[in-house]
Amino acid sequence: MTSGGDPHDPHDPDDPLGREVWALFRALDHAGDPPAPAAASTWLTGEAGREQDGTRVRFALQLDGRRVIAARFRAYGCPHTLAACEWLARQLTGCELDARSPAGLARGIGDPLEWSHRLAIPAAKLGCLLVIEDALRAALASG
Amino acid sequence: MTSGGDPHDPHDPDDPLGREVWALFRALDHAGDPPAPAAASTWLTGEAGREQDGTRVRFALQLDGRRVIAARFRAYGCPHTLAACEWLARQLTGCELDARSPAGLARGIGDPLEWSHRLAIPAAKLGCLLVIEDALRAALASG
Amino acid sequence: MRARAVSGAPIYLDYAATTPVDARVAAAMQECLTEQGVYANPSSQHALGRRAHACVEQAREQVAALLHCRAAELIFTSGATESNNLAILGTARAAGESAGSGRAARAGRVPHVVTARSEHKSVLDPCRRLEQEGCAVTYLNPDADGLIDPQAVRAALRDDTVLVSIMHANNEIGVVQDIGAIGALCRERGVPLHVDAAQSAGKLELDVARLQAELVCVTAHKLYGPKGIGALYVAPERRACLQPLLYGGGHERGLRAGTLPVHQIVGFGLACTLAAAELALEAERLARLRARLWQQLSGLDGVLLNGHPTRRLPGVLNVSFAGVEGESLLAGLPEIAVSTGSACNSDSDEPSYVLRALGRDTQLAQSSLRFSLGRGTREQHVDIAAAAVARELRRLRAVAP
Amino acid sequence: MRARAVSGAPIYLDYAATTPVDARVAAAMQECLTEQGVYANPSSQHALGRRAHACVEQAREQVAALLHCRAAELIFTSGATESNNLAILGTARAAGESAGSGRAARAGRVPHVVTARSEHKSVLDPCRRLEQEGCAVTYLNPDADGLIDPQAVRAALRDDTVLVSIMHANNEIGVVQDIGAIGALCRERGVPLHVDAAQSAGKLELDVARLQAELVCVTAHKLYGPKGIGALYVAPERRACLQPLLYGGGHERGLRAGTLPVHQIVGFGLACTLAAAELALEAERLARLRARLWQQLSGLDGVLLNGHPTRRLPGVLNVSFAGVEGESLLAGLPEIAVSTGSACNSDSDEPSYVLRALGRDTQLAQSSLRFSLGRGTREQHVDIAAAAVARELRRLRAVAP
Ligand SMILES: Cc1ncc(COP(=O)(O)O)c(C=O)c1O
Ligand SMILES: Cc1ncc(COP(=O)(O)O)c(C=O)c1O
Repeated sequence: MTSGGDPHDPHDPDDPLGREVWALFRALDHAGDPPAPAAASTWLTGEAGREQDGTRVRFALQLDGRRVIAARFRAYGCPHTLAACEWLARQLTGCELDARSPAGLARGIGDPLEWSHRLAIPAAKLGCLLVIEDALRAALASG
Repeated sequence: MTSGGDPHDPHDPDDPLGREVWALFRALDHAGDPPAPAAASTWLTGEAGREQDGTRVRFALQLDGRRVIAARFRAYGCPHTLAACEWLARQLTGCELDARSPAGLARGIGDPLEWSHRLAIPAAKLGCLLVIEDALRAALASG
Repeated sequence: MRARAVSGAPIYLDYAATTPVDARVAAAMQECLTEQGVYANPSSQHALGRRAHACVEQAREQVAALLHCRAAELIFTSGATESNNLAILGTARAAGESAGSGRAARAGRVPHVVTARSEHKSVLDPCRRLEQEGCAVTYLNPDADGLIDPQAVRAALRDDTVLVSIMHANNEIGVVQDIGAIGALCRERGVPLHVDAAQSAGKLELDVARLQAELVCVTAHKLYGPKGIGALYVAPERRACLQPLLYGGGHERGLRAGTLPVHQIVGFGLACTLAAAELALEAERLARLRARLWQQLSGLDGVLLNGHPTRRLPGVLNVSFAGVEGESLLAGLPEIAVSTGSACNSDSDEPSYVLRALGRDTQLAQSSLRFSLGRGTREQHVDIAAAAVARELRRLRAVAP
Repeated sequence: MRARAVSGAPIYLDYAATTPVDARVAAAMQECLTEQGVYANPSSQHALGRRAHACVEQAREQVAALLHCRAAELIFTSGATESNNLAILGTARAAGESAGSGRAARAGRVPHVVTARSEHKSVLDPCRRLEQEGCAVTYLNPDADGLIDPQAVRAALRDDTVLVSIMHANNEIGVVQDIGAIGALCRERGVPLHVDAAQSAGKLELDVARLQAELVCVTAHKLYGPKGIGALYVAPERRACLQPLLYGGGHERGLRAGTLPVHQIVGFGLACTLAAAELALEAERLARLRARLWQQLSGLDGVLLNGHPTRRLPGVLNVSFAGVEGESLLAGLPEIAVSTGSACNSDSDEPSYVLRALGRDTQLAQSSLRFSLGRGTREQHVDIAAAAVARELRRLRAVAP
């Protein structure tokens, strides 16, 4: 009766995480700090949340004009939070920031509600996504 | 898992009736009426109980002086009642009635409490045995 | 198929007391038990727990399909006794509590429940308990055929009636009530109807919408599933109006706490699917066997059918015998396994309260036998049973004064 | 023995949530299910029913032997949740009712219950329900090791205390209370003690007399028996002081209605016998494995043991991890099946209330893992688990801000 597949891609179809969140959570390729301090000046960083509340996110974006040319994050949080950070870092890279959007988020990235739909993240987790948004806004505001 | 033995002696060890009551209930050799009316004068008969109360017993004893030379019964009642009637009919046959005993029951037959011990009849059934005793007393009183 | 008595075991004609578990069901249950199976706790968040949870939810769908309701409307319980208690105590106590701070209380009103004297003990005993708690209960009398007149239900309804509880099919006599009619008039008056469908589920077509019932209970062990698992259908609007019996952990929408017994639930679910698939043909087959049995028994003297001749479960035949004592009759029939009244209340030696409610006298109530036929029953079994009864009737009547 | 994760299924280290059923137990259960088995209703008076009844009574003896009580003192229930509810609601409601017409009522007294904040939900939730019904409940705080000071119990007792409910072994942290001492001082004051022994039965020696308890609950599915069956030990003098939860049919001395699930009870009984036979050796083996696991985990940074280091169940290890989030830690360990807190209360995402009661901060409470080892656990499993945790701690901490 038991099965479960390869432990190297052990996504369980019953897993509420969903395959995409799972894959992102396993990858976290964009986790880490911006490279050498030499280039620090071109990186915008922002942070939000607290460990004791369950979620803390730091985002760093490297801009070339209005274009995001690199993104890095650090996060303490649930798998959905980590996966959403990784997904956003991927999406943001190469994007043009939206001048018309009040917070200046990138075009096509959308808002937390859209992220949750896009990644099939349950509504109960929207609070975590709001923390990510806050960190992103803080980063952009720091520019 | 199932067992249960021969249906021609299908006594079940878990049966609350017990083997002896069961065997008597199956036999009922002494059930019936006294033989031909010709001999009727030598038979004493007595009855007690009502169907609607669950037990009705009729006993007939044929006496030779103080000696019981034959016994017959008819009964409506639970298996314990029928078995006890059969047992008493067997016991009484050949017995000497006890002149000292107020009710004149036979020596060695004892009372309902003793019958219940002897046949492993549960205390809850004592009422049925009292009906049998009443029928026996009625028979002797009719003499 | 169980062979006849000669091989040892008696012929089982007590399917209304409980059924054997279908071999396919037993196999499915087995797969949820051991280390190789889906043994985890369905509340656990890891992969094994999620798999167990998925099995539970699949089974919930299967049970829902039998009742024609949605899976989310079912609460798993330990059986129909618990389901009946939850429906009855849960509704009346919740109503009593909300009334305690409301209009009814100020008007000095206590919750009122309507049921019938011929209900199962697991309905009647909670009702008696409610009376001790200060509720009012009306016990309707069935007619001589065992039927409850829907108009009698209507007449019993009061402004403070919080629940009507009428069973679908009776466990002792097999009579089937006109629940649709009762449900319709309860709806009219806005009173919820609880239906004990323990005996009818899997035997008759069941549809909570057609029954017009807000609460319906079923149990697995009457339909070739395991003992100790059942369900209560709770219409969505009734969910907030039920006080739980068991607290602790929020399982089953907060209405029934306790680790979900996966193997039991999986067995229940499969048993429902199998019963639904075989229902129509099996009902016809059993009705034929029952008719064959009745034909033989009715040829004997002093044999009376209990309950309505046609509005009944296909497999149940309840018969009273004039002039013989019930316990002796049963003891004289070791080759068959039948009940005098419901097995569920045979702990007491009182004559069947259901037959008394139908107006049978003590002697006839006490000398009744319930033959309940099921999947293992064949013509030869019925013939052996009828012959055995004829033999023992003869013997016992010959002995009677 | 379950092979390691490579073969697919995760390594099961969640034996405190539930256990697989012992293969011998599963076989015994199977024999009570189908047409060839002991499937009848134990309430039925015919031979098949009597055989089922005999199986139930044999199993009752087996459970009684594990608790060192008499068979007649056990009530079968659907599990520890029901047993806890029966003990707590049943005692307090009965006391409230008898007080209603007695001295306590005239003095304006309501029943008072003493329990602890670290109890299982199936104890705490009935207690909260009692508060809604007007009872008073004192919730004792465990110390930082999870222990309840018997003197704190003594101090909490009042003239109107009708019950003390303290668990034997905690399901989340495995800490074992000094029930003997608590029981002794309850006896002194004439207050009955209820003990939730769901986690300790079959793992620790259990003796109702030594515990000095009047009520003790156990459940089969924590000791390699089936889910959905448990028992409540009721001291003879308490029998009259319990209000039933379920009414209908007079089963179990009138304290618990419902058809007895023979296969479940037979499985429970055999599981108790097997657990007793293997208890001493298995406890030693598990303690060794647990020590091996702790030795590896404690070598990592920021790893804290929850609960008393020695007064604990042999197979349970609860550990908090600084600087990692619990849900991510669990998700990162697909090769093992462990719990964050009890599976029974993992439906909520709140950090474990038990660890909070011990004084752990939210982060540490939230990032705890409970490893519970059992019969299938081998050294290699423990080593894989420790290595996986080390790997994931490293990964998640590297990602944290
Ligand atoms: C009509 C009816 N209701 C309720 C029950 C009780 O069901 P359970 O044995 O599942 O508690 C039974 C049989 O036992 C029954 O026949
Ligand atoms: C300590 C404790 N008490 C009670 C229970 C509830 O037991 P059951 O699942 O049998 O209802 C559990 C586990 O589920 C437990 O660990």
